[in-house]
Amino acid sequence: MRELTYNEAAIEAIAEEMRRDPRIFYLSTDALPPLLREFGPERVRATPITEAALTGMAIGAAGCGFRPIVDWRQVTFSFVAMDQIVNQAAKIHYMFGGQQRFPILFRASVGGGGQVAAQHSQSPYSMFMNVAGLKMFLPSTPHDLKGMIKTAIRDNNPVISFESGRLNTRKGPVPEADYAIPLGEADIKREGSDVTVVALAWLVHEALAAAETLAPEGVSVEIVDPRSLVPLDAETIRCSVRKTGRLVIADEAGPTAGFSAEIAALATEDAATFAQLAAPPRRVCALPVPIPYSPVLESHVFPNRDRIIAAIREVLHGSRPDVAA
Amino acid sequence: MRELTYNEAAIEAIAEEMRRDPRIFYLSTDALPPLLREFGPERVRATPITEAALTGMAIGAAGCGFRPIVDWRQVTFSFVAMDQIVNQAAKIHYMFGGQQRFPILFRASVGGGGQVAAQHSQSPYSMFMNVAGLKMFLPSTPHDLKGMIKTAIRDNNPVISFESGRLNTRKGPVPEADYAIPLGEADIKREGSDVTVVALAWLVHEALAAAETLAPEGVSVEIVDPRSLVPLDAETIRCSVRKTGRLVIADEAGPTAGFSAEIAALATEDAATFAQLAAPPRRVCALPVPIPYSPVLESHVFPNRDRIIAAIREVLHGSRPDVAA
Amino acid sequence: MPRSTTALATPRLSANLPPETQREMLRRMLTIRRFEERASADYLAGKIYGVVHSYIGEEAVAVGVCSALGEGDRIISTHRGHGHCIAKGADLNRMMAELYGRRTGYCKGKGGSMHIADFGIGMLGANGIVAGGIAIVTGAGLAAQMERKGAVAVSFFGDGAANAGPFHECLNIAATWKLPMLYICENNMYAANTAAAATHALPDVAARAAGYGIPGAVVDGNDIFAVYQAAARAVERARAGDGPSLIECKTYRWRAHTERRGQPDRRDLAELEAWRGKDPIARLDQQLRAAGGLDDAGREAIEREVMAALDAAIAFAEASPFPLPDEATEDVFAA
Amino acid sequence: MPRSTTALATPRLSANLPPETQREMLRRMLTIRRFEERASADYLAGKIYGVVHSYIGEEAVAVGVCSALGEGDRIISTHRGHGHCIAKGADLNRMMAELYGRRTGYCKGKGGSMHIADFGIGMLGANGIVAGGIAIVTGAGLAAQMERKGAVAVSFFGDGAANAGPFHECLNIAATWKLPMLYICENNMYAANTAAAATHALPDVAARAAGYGIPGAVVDGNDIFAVYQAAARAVERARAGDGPSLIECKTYRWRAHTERRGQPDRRDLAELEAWRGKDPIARLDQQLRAAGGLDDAGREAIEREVMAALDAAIAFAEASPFPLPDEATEDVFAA
Ligand SMILES: Cc1ncc(C[n+]2csc(CCOP(=O)(O)OP(=O)(O)O)c2C)c(N)n1
Ligand SMILES: Cc1ncc(C[n+]2csc(CCOP(=O)(O)OP(=O)(O)O)c2C)c(N)n1
Ligand SMILES: [Mg+2]
Ligand SMILES: [Mg+2]
Repeated sequence: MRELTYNEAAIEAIAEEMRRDPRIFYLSTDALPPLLREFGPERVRATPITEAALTGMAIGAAGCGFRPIVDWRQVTFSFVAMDQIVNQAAKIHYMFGGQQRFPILFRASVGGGGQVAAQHSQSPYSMFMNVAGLKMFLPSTPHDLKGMIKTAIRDNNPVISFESGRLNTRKGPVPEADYAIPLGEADIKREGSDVTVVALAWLVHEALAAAETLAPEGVSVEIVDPRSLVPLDAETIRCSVRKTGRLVIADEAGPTAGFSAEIAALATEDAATFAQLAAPPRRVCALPVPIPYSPVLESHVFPNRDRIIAAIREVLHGSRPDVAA
Repeated sequence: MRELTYNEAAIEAIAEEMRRDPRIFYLSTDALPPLLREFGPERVRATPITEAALTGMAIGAAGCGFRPIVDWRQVTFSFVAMDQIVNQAAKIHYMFGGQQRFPILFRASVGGGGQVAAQHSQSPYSMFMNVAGLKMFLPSTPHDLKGMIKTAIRDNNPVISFESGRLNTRKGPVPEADYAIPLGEADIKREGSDVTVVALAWLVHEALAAAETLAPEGVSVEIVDPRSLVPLDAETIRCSVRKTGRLVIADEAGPTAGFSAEIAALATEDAATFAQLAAPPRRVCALPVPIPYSPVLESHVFPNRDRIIAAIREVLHGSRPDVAA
Repeated sequence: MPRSTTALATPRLSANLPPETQREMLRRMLTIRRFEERASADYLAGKIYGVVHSYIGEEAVAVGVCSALGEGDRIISTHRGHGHCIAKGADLNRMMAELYGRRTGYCKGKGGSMHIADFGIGMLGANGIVAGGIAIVTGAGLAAQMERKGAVAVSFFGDGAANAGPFHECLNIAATWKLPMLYICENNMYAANTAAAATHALPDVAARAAGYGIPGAVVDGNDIFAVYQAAARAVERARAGDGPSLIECKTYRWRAHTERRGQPDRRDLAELEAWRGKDPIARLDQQLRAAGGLDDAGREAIEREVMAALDAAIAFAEASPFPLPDEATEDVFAA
Repeated sequence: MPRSTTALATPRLSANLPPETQREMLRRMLTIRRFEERASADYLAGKIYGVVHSYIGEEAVAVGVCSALGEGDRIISTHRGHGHCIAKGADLNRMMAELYGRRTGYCKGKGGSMHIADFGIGMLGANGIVAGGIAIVTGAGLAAQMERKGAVAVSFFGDGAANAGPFHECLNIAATWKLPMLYICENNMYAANTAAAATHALPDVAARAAGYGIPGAVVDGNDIFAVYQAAARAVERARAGDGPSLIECKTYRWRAHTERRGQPDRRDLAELEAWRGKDPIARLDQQLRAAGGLDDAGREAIEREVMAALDAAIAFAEASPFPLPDEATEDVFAA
């Protein structure tokens, strides 16, 4: 199958949908050349640096029958638009009794690794997960990203496409034929029997590397990629944990009230899963600090395959008498 | 001991500190009459409706040696200031290598129950917890609120005082003598042996009512009030769970990646605590929806003493053979 | 007043408005006045929940502007939204039912006073966030421009909102893209308890229009003809593709910021009294009578009509069921 | 140019500036130029990480404004911050060490190019968020007003930032409270790849000043005397308690928005060439020579001095250790 980069897959998904539906237009502080060339400046608008206004305008245009895409670019810049996101976009359909649809795709690049320091290395998706009324996803492959963006653009609600900056130039197979991946379906990126690693985005790849390292030792790692954050496929995750009896969560974000905390909670609060859990769940996350600039410091802050391996070894030793893992 | 309302306790704490330290001034879109009367319009400023600017200005003034207080009023309005909170206030001390201190108190009223609908009934503190670099608390009594605001004002970092709107007019004993309550110390609001209820703010009082109801049945409920969200007193919570073997978390906020998820995670990921946990932890939270207006709908969305009681009964029946609870 | 910082001001057109149009304006203003009187009473009686912001005293702004609009035009409102809904033609029954928290309300009881919307008539909603609607309706202006049907979009906002970032971001975008927009600042001299004089560098918000190269006019917001004229000219300009206008309507609210027991109104009572003397409804009534377009009988007929519609709305609301608790989990997402 | 929308413009003062002051201005501009040349080279060589925004071409703005300031005055910068740091007197060693990610840097290696600050000299920091610094430095202006020591605060920001909400919120607050502020818009005609002409309703950001009742001036940002004069007048005004001024400096950046391999500069090359012809450093050099304040020897002496300081900074950075990994968990909170 032909290969595309993560970023190419996103652009291809958007271009295909824009060809299909003239109501789609694109707002961003920097017009993406490939889209601008094909669709022109009315549908691909270079705007002032006003993410708050762009977000609000998308809500209004959506309420009038259009299907806007707002590219916040770095998730960092979405914070100036937080009122429009939290107080308006997330609530407007509900608040108004469902009388109107607000189909909007928001794009936000997340993550670190580029030595661009605290402001430009953020992974705050759990902040958005906590807000009722927003759908969102964070895929780990070009294939998943393309399929989920297509679904999101066809969805009649605000949906946030979180995209991993670290993966932008990473290639992967992407079918030529049209396809879409539903939100709310986790994907098992590797089957295994000893431990479940729930990982997001770049850490899916780190987890795969960790699994390769551990395989020769006879440790069989199952890797679950939720892909979609809201809706979240709790059942696939719980199923895997019931099977392996052990849970490691790998996330580039910090742990506190993060995605990783939600996974630990939804796994342990489920009686059937709890009953099979042979060891305490482990979170492998960024240290709870702003992201520093110097490469020495930055690489120390982020999780990686080695920390995943260490966590897996830990949960394999922890064990509960009543559970035959 | 004399009694003050929750709100009076906050104002008294601020007034006492403002008398003590002339570097403290207060920014708000509505000048609070008692503070304005005593300290005048230079130190108690009625501002334009620009929470983003106020938040940024507080950072700048703090960096110049002042100790500003910014009253966002409803936490809802802090979302227009989110860039200044997340990208600036939380990171500036770290980003600049600790070269300057930024002592700021932010105040934000949280919670629902007043039929003011989705925008004005929010409890998004876990969104702030996820951001490294911010301290914050949410007390349940006038006594705790006064003591923690005093500590926060004397702290050399940005600290958010989340204050429960439901508790504003609730009275409680407050000593006349000067006192301060350190951040990061949970308070056991009721001792018990069968189940631990970790509750925040208004739900501490609902949990106390639930405990009263269950006592005659011989169910002994321990109620832990973290009070401080960052830093969070994990040890007191884990200790209590190790003792009771059962955990219920009661929070007015939604569950997803919420405070409640963090408590479930920090309790279960600790090996010693996990080993003593006899039943799956249970989250008693708001339904994951925007908060509706009509009283019928609103009261259905929020947790309460009855749901806490139901959750307690549930975890008392769930049980694990290897753990003698 | 009316004074003007730009070309917008024109000779009075009231003469050009047929009497029935003027009587309709009177009827709409009166509907708002009576609706708000009833809403305040029912709020204090505990039949309406949460918070209610009364529009009494400012009726000429909403009605004057909306009288210059067509069906395809869209507006957005603020936390003080009842007047704009009624002026744009919202159904009193569904409005009152929403305030009563009933499932027959505009928002099925989910929104309440601060969130009444009727997209069917181009009313894009009240909004609980100050300046929160400005960007949303600017998006409606962009939609109108892309639809190429000659529709315009109108942003109503207060003097307080005019100091907030979205005002600036959106006026610049609308001016740059020549969006068919009207920005209507309802300057009632206060943001809650805070006087505009203490938070604005200049007395006139309209003075900011020049910075974007768009017309900015100050009009007497209690003079419905002045408001109507300024709006009509701005609508003309917008439909012609010449871009947005900023119109500042000087007015005053008669009641406290919100309807709440024990919330003292910290404004100067003499000031309030003076403005009550400038009642926009009495003013139009007198002008109509002077022009022979209204007599006692005519006025009484309008009053009866308005009260009948209002009583019907109350009856409808009273008779409507509350939502079922489980409906709270519906409408989070659209299908 | 220089043209002015207000009272700010004055007869050229260059004559009044002693030659040594003018030579010091030249030295500072040259220091910025050489520092940026070296930063770009070292970035492409992989010795500097992340992202670097070059100030080359705009030196007269930072140096012209900071030459009008005193030690107690405070400034804030943008993502394009090296020039402002140097103009305010920052230590080249600690700047370069920060770019090199070393623990001896201004931020102990935690901040990098976008976050260099030196509160000791009143440099409140570069900032990675467009318009993110405007409110922070306005708080410094409020602090200065409350301190009553006659200090002023200066906000440097780009044309792109001038369209963002904080610009409006802060100019209104500063004007209303008469804060001792200078708002310096560095209009280099682009926000990254987006032309200001496509995002601004009017060509002059300074035209927005009138909406707040404050002076707004447009000056040639490549003419250090024009910048200095406008700034000096604004500083005078601020110290006198008459409030803020907005000064728009028309200039141009010579390099791409950021130093990055394979990032094409989408601007018109002829335009770039034309602006390279308006080099602010060559211009001051010529003016000084014409006035007899500089000769070849003098210029060479300055060059040597600048290069010596820069080489020392590089040597300091190279010799400085990287932080220890565990230092990543320090400095989250102040004691
Ligand atoms: C961002 C934000 N901050 C604060 C508030 C609280 N608040 C509600 S209405 C109001 C005053 C608004 O004044 P104005 O814009 O003049 O409208 P008016 O009430 O006078 O019609 C304030 C401060 C809010 N709703 N939103
Ligand atoms: C809120 C926000 N949105 C987007 C960006 C990405 N960004 C960084 S610099 C820049 C252009 C800034 O242009 P201008 O303000 O004119 O400053 P200049 O780079 O020209 O000096 C943009 C869009 C950002 N840093 N912050
Ligand atoms: Mg007002
Ligand atoms: Mg620029």
